[in-house]
Amino acid sequence: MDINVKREGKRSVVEVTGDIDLYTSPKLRQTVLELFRQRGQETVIVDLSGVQYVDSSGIASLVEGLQEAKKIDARFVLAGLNEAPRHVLELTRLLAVFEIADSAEDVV
Amino acid sequence: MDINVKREGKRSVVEVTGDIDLYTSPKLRQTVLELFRQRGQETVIVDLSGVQYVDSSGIASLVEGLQEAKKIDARFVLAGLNEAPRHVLELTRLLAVFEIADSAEDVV
Amino acid sequence: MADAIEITIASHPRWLRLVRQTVLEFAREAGFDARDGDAITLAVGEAVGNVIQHAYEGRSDQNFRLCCRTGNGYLEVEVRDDGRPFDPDEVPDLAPDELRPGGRGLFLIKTIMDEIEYCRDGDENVVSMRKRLAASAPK
Amino acid sequence: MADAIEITIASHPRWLRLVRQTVLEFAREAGFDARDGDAITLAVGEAVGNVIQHAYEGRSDQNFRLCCRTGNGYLEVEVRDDGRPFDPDEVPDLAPDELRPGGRGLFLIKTIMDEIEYCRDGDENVVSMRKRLAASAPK
Ligand SMILES: Nc1ncnc2c1ncn2[C@@H]1O[C@H](COP(=O)(O)OP(=O)(O)O)[C@@H](O)[C@H]1O
Ligand SMILES: Nc1ncnc2c1ncn2[C@@H]1O[C@H](COP(=O)(O)OP(=O)(O)O)[C@@H](O)[C@H]1O
Repeated sequence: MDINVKREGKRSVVEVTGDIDLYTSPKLRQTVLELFRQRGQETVIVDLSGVQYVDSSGIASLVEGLQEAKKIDARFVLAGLNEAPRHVLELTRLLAVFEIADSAEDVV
Repeated sequence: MDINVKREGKRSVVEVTGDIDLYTSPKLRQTVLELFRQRGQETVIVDLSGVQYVDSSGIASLVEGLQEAKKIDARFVLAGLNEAPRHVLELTRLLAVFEIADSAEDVV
Repeated sequence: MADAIEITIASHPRWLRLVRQTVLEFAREAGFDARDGDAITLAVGEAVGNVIQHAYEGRSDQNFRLCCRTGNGYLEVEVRDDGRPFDPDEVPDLAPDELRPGGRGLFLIKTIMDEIEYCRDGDENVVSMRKRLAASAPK
Repeated sequence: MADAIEITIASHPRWLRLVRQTVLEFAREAGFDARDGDAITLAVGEAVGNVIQHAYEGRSDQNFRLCCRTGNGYLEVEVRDDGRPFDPDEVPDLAPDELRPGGRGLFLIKTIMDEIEYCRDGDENVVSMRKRLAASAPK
């Protein structure tokens, strides 16, 4: 899994490529929490268009991101969901819990 | 592996999709030999643009196609070689032995 | 046709992807479509992740065994480890959509597979999971 | 880091793709680039194909074992079967570009891998293949 962060002022896009699993999710978790905690970002968009697999530890990292955002009144968005990641969010009934966007550019 | 044959008069394009290995190559072999022997084709083009893997049994089937073509003075062309199949033909020094085309449409 | 593969792997999360690719290919060859194959792969990935994280408590130098079998219209996957014993009945059922990070692995396995069973075999923990092939997609 | 996987599979050619995907993922995780990973996969596919075709003479109900190991800068793959014994020295070296269908499997294995060794271990045939990681691509 690779992560590429694009920061513009108070808004960041976290582009993820590859599988998000027990091996790789700690890096995603750390990236997102750092953006909220150390960088004071008001909006973090996780662009998942390059991701075909998310397991429960990946879900856990995304939930932590959302929890952190709620705590500091920031915004946390998942963009570009492919079929398998969308399916996991459906199965865990979290699709309605997250803010979802078709693509990172769609988030205004 | 899937095979789709497009026949136009005395010329056929054999479109292959998937891996050509010990499991699947007998079907390719049979298709090609039948086009020469039963269908009297004068040109058979094997379109490999949908193929990412060819093993030595696949090479064997292609060599049999070429041998049959030579025997009856017909033409046998490999088109649309991806990197891995090209590499196998290089390793076995057969790239110069076959007639190679960028794509099936390029064969005139 | 009954057919089986068995694989022994080090308990390092770097091999999770290999486990998934092997299971996905097995499921597809057993006749499951892409969507079911992905779901089965997820369930097995969760079971293996639990072995690494919980049974072996994160130690990456242990081994676990994965066995995939397919027969008349079903797929069976067994994961065996010799780590800490585990009783799934002691794990509370939590709503998956509650806002807490962990605790969705077992839920996903149960949701995806038709049957799941935990047992102890000598010094080994055994998780067995089964999924039936939909009548429409035999191979 | 030394790491290993071992896999037991039925000698049916339907599982060749699964073998390849497992080996490719192992090689990539061991640090080989895509091109080397594909070549290693081809070599192992040839060795396994020979086991199915020649050691087991096409019988698809037997089993063979595949073991992949990676350590400091190398990858090792071992294929074990309990079929017909085999001495590679009895196989004539043929030019690969000669116009005959078969006989390129061993050539490909030798060309791709740095070392290849055949031996008999009890009732088993063992093929061991090794490839060194180029100094430029450690992981
Ligand atoms: N194979 C296992 N061995 C030991 N404990 C396990 C195993 N699988 C699950 N558990 C226990 O059950 C709990 C719930 O597991 P799970 O639903 O997968 O969520 P998570 O792994 O995120 O905690 C784990 O926290 C762990 O305590
Ligand atoms: N594992 C094996 N067991 C028994 N015989 C083998 C084995 N591998 C190769 N051979 C013998 O060596 C010959 C050459 O093998 P190879 O170069 O792979 O070409 P091919 O399999 O196309 O004949 C085979 O025809 C077979 O007789």
